[in-house]
Amino acid sequence: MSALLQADKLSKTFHHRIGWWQSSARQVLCDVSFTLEESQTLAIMGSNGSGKSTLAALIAGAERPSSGQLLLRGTPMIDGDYKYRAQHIRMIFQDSEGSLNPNATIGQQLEEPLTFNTRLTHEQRDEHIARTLRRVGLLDEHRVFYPHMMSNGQRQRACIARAIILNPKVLVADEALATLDTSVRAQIINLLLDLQSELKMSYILVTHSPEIAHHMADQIMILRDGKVVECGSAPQVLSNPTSDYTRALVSSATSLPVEPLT
Amino acid sequence: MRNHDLYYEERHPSPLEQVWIDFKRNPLAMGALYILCFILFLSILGPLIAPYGSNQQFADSISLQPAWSEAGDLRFLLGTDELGRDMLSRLIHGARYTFGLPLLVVCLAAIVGMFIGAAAALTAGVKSSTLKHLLDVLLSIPSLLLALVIVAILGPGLMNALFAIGLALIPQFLHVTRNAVVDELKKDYVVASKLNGVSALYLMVRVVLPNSVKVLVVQLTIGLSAAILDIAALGFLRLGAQPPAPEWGSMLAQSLEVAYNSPWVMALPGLALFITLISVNIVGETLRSALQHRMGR
Amino acid sequence: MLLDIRNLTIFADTPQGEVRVLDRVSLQVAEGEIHTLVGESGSGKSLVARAIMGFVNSNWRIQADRLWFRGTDLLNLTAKQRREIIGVDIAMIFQDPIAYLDPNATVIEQLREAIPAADLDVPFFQRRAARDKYAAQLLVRMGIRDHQDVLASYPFELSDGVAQKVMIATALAHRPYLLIADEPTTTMEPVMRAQIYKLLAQLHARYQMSILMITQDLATIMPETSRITTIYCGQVMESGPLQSMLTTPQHPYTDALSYTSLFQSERLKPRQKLATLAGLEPTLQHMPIGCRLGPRCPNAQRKCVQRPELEQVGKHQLYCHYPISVKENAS
Amino acid sequence: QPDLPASADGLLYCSEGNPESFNPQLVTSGTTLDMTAAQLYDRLIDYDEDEHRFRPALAERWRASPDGLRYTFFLRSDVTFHETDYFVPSRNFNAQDVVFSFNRWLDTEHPFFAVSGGIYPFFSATGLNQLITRVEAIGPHQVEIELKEPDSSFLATLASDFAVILSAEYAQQELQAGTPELIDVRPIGTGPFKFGHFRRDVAVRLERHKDYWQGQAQTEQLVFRITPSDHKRMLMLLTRDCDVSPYPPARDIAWLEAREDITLQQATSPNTAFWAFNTEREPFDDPRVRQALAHAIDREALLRTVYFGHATMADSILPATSWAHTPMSDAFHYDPERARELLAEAGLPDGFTMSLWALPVQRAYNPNARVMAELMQSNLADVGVNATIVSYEWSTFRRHLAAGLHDSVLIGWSADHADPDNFFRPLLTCAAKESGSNRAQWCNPQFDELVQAAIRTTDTEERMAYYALAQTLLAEQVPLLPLAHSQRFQATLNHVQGIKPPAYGGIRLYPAYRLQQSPETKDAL
Amino acid sequence: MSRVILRQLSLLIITLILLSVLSFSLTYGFPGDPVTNSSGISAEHPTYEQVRETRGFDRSIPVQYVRYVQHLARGDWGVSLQDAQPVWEEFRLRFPATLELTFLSMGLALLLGPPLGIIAAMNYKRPIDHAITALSLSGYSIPVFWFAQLSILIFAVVLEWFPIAGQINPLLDVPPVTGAILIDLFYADASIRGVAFQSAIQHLILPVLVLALVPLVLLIRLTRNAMIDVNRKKFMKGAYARGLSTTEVMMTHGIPNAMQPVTRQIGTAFSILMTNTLITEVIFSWPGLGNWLVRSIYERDYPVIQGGLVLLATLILLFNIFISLIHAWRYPQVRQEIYAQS
Ligand SMILES: Nc1ncnc2c1ncn2[C@@H]1O[C@H](COP(=O)(O)OP(=O)(O)OP(=O)(O)O)[C@@H](O)[C@H]1O
Ligand SMILES: Nc1ncnc2c1ncn2[C@@H]1O[C@H](COP(=O)(O)OP(=O)(O)OP(=O)(O)O)[C@@H](O)[C@H]1O
Ligand SMILES: [Mg+2]
Ligand SMILES: [Mg+2]
Repeated sequence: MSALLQADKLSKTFHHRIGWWQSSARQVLCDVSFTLEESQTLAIMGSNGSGKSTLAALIAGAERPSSGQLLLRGTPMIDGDYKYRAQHIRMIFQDSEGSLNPNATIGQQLEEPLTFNTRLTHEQRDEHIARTLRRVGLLDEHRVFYPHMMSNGQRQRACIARAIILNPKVLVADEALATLDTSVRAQIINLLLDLQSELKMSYILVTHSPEIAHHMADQIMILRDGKVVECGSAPQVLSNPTSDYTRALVSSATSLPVEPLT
Repeated sequence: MRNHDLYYEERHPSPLEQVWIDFKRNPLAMGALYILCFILFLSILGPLIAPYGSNQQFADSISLQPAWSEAGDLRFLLGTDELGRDMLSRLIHGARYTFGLPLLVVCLAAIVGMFIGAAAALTAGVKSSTLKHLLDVLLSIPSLLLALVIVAILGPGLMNALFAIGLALIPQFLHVTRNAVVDELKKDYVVASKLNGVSALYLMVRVVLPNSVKVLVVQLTIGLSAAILDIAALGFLRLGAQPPAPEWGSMLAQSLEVAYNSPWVMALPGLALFITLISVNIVGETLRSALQHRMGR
Repeated sequence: MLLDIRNLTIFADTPQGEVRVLDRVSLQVAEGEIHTLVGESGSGKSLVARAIMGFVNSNWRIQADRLWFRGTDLLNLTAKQRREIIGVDIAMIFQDPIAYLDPNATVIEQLREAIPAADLDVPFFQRRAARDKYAAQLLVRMGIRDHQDVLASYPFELSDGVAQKVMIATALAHRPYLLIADEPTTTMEPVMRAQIYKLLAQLHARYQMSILMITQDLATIMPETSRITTIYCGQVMESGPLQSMLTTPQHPYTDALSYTSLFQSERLKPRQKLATLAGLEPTLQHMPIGCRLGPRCPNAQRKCVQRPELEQVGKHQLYCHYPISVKENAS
Repeated sequence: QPDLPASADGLLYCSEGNPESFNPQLVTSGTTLDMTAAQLYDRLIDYDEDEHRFRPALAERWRASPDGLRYTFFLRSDVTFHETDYFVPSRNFNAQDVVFSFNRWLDTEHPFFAVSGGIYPFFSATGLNQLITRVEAIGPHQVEIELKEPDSSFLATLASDFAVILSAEYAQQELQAGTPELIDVRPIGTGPFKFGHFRRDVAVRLERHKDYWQGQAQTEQLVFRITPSDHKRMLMLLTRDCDVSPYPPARDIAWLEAREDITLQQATSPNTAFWAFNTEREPFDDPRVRQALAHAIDREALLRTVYFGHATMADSILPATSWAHTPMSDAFHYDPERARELLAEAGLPDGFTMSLWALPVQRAYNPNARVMAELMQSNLADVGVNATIVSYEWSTFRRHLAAGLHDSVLIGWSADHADPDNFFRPLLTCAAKESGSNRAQWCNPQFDELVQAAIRTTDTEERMAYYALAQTLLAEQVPLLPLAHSQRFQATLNHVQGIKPPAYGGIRLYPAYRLQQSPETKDAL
Repeated sequence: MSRVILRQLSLLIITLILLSVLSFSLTYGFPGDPVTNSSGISAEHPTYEQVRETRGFDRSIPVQYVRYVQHLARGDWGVSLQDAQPVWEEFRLRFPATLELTFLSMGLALLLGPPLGIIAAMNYKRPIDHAITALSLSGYSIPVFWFAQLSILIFAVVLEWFPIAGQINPLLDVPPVTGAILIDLFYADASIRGVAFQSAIQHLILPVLVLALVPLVLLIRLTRNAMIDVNRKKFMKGAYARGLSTTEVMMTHGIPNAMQPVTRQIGTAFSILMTNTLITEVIFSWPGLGNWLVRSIYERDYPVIQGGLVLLATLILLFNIFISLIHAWRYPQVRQEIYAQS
């Protein structure tokens, strides 16, 4: 059986207008391929501007690849078919505040994917929303909240709720943990780990933090200027980086002189 | 459907409601809003409550001073003009011309402008950039000048003036809507909604529109203030409402001939205009800051 | 003591009434040491820095037993006197360096302003040239090689890292005794962060400059730090030397911080559940009375509704009724 | 305001509009006449209003042949033309100039005839261009004019403001320079003032003609400020931006009179305000409709509201001061009932829609046509007629009127000279229709005949009879509804003296002078 | 910067072309004969056929357009239907008069507006701020034609401080060389120059004050809001942290940055001012473009309207482009944005 998700030479070129007629092309992703199995986590790392977000957007369907394709269980995905993709691949954004509609309650925003992608009745939808909210550690009453009334951590949970409400196979998170406080981040990491073991989801995590990669990822892919520099199992990439670039990325910022625990 | 609100004592206002709550806290703005409501009421029902007809002439009471002065007459609270017409009645009738009709025109212009603007925002590329340049031309010409040209084509008259002002306002709404929608479409939550597989109509109406309300409302108040001023200015230049229509601007124009001897005939329509405009501007300003505060970014 | 803060309290006027955004914060920075203030977002770290710098809003009320800087009580100074001190002897750098630079002035223009005339031993007509030279030197010292380009640039043309270096350069122009660094590297990627830390460490070593470093995460602490203070919801929790704070924290909050942050991920198994504090931070308007960690603290008991007094446990100073070691002893 | 240096001394006369031309021969509007006729030019003879007789001007004396067909004028020899930076006269005024001035509008072959459009409304309306058969210089200072038939109004016509004398020499100069039209733009005359400068919508500046044959004028310069709004003119009088303001608003007359620093003068000027119907258009071609409209108007109210009592109700086109006046009040009285009946008779029981043109400027005969129009609008509405008020800038208004684009118009007529003929021929004859001054576009052979007959005889009794018949005809046909005969008012600051509001034609500012210290009446009180 | 200039120039050219197309289309937009509409020569006029030919009305529309633009460029703007005067000649005298009024008012507004706005912002939420804000809000709401009339009545008629019409006392013989009175003074006779200057200033005060009001209050509001915004900006804190005094921070960072949004809006203020000039000229009998244009609209004098539109719109465009160039030159960030857009 083929892999859950397979990227086949994904490339992305942005065209950029200068002046009235000319335009300049800029390739930000170049032939990126990887495979992802069920319940696995792939961490994507790279320096600023290396194309991580672009790749995440391509996978989630927010952007269309210039060439290459994405195969879900061996079948290519059609670009622009949001409905199909929404059933299988979902995305969590970095900025939880920005990715929630400030003018709709959490309940309305959770209902949105259900109305457009399922045939559930109203009651069933309600039920489903309540269940999902509880699963991400929110209360049923949060459905009447507007995003601005919630804390950062609660909002990120709501985003996760929106992402998992359709039971997708793959969850793409673009630096979803970067701006969170440590304790909240730990809570969200726990939540993601729980969900993964419960629902057998696969994760694609875009992150700067080698610690998170170490803790959560099975595979790590290192991007540099849109090209894959290294891709392999997490322990291998983290402990034996093959290039200076990777080494700089995966070494902790500060190697604190911590005495080993007894 | 479950009514979630029943379960919680606290009702959670949406950002838009919050804007309204903020607005209500400002007594000056509320005062201004009441004034506007009153003027709106006058422009709808004015003819029914005005003591006399707008053009009813009292040959025996020409240029009477307002009732509170010694030479005044209680029958004519705000005095009469040089043809013996009751100023109060004329002002009441005039609300329709100077406030009601511009309001209507602004709303129509807003709807048209928003439609084209939204359409323009969705069709990026060459078409849209041509449109942008055309808009730049139109927007650099002040709306009154544009209205003047249109009146020049159509000829003076109230309807033509209204039409001209509407036409001159459309580009502004178009521009604002287009920018707002383009900005909005870049936001993460719109992308998120798109990824939810929602329909284009839903995206526009339920996601983009409520979040563009801020700029649209602000533009609406700006447009209303401009429309009122323009219709009055056209009336004043005798290019808009024609006598004897009691449009405040044209009343002002007519009153100039008697301004020295019966200053109230000149002062009153101007004052009415001023109060209306300042109310619109206060409401607009307060709304703007409330929106900024609540829906900022 | 270079900086000695005792029981700093800030009351802020909010629509819901007056709230204590800082509650009796005490903090000491010794001459020549790097002191790190750790706490989660909204815990009031920046407020401490602002109180020192005197950037206070009009709707705040500040009380303190002491706010001493090199023996002068900053609270007793007029605004002008205070500015003379903070402009010369204290400097501050920020999380978002580009935003803290005037977007419409070049780097050289802003550096020039920061260089005190007294430092330049030249007649006034040569001052400009001397300033420019000095500015260039400063940038070289920050490890910026193409300093001429950087000097001529506008802030938005700089990368975060370079901008932060420029900020440090402006801060250093006066040779301050104390540098307050408010999360200077939070938005940077690890490589850049390491560079900035290295730079700060060098400056510290070379000029014996004290640094009050503010950070959110124990994972991002400078190795040269000598003391750590943790702060939660405007209250200081614990303060102690680096090593023992990391290895044998006494306060449950410090303990939780060290577990939840992944800085010692080596000691965790992959996908192991992280120990976290339960619940969420309270909002400003609903602060718990007494120890504000109370509702989330694993050790909390009824006594915690009273604010604990300062206690010295080993090398640590802490505010806790039930420190970890005590609990262990009890059990 | 700063004190002016002596060189800038002068008189500010606030005028109601731009001059159409600087040659009175070409115009009929009082505004233009005020600025030009008596200021820049002289005529052969003048009419003395006080003594009611003709007075020598450029002609020292004149002689008519017994059959009334030949007039000889003996000209002055000491008259000089203006010397300006565009023309330096080489000789004094002589018979050549008179011949040129007459032939310009008499002789269609004349090189200057077609310059500036070739339309001489006054002369064609009065038929003078048909009447004169020959103008000839019979000596350097003698001119003979031959008429086709005797005309009792001939001398009056010559004394009117339109019969000015231009400089033949200057015309020649401009013709040679290839710019003949300039003679009407940069005029040269013999009058007390010479042309200085004209800026459209701002002012016309005239300078003193130092060698004026009657002695130089007292004021250095004369400035006509162009100010269309009467109200503004009055305010400018108060702010001393004007010294003289003609036609002050009627409603302001009472309190202007009361002011110490302003002199208000009035003259009984023979004029008539009327409402003319375009008889060429439906439904105004039907006399019954015109009669109906005449009965629909409450002229009492008009007098009160528009004239504030400073006018008398018109019961004929001729003012009551004229010896030929025949009252016809029955024909025009206010009777809306009768109006509706007449309309029904004419097949218009439901009324109709018409345009009501209101003249945009204030004239002696009508100080505020717009207000009048508004009042009439509501009168008309009472009988089911829906009138829309139309107004244009004065010159456009006149052009459109001449082209007959109106349904009806509120306008009037001020007499140019003392003869009653002036109210008939220029206004209502077929010739007037041709020349564009017949506002009713009315051409009635019977009427023309009556008027013509009245002219041919010099016997006053006989003429009176003819005019009575003509007025009766007008009362039946109602090509126009006479509304009012108004006083002509003029407001002057006290420190300006010597000006009289004229009864006929344009104002004469030659005698004006400024008191040395302007009297500070207000301070004195 | 050169790229910015180039870009703005190309924008200007395109905009002007669009404008000329718009204006040309009025030839057909106006009722009546297109030949008359664009040339002012009516069908009865002897030269009508010739004009028709030279303006290409016997040819296709594009040819007509090209001829129209050629005529525009040559200054042959047709003749006025009202008085048969060449439109361009009339503009030549009237336009400077309008410009004089506009620029003086704009100058006054620029001189007073920003300082008042800054004072208000520095006293945020204190009585001075409230007073200035109230003043600016009412100033913004007052219809200029009413305000002009009131000030005439009060300051000129009752108090007798100022004259109410024209540019100068017409007894002073100042020949209209340029049309702008303060310039024309230099061409006048030396003996009257001093008095004429006094008189001209007196005539200018009232209209300039009336006109300056709207841009003034606009600038006050803009500056105030911008200043309050800037005061909240982090870089201001950064500047204080550098040890600068309040005055230094305000002068070197606060005010220059606050002026950025203000500068961008000066163009808007100018177009509002332009509109108001049209109306105010009518009220003060100012012999400018507005006075004439308004009357021409009333008289349906199409050649004049067409020309006036082109002239006013071009002026406003040029001014806007001038402002955006200054903006881009002074504020490098804007330049960056322009690059990014292009
Ligand atoms: N819509 C776009 N149009 C043009 N260029 C783009 C666009 N989006 C991204 N880019 C460019 O593509 C490159 C890769 O961007 P991307 O956001 O994927 O980087 P990243 O690895 O996510 O960086 P970061 O760590 O800063 O988030 C960048 O140089 C960016 O400038
Ligand atoms: N101007 C203010 N008025 C009222 N409350 C304020 C104000 N500024 C900050 N606060 C509150 O004070 C608390 C502490 O803020 P502070 O900025 O010091 O947090 P911080 O620890 O620096 O957080 P971060 O890591 O996000 O910078 C926050 O809860 C904040 O809501
Ligand atoms: Mg990214
Ligand atoms: Mg902070």
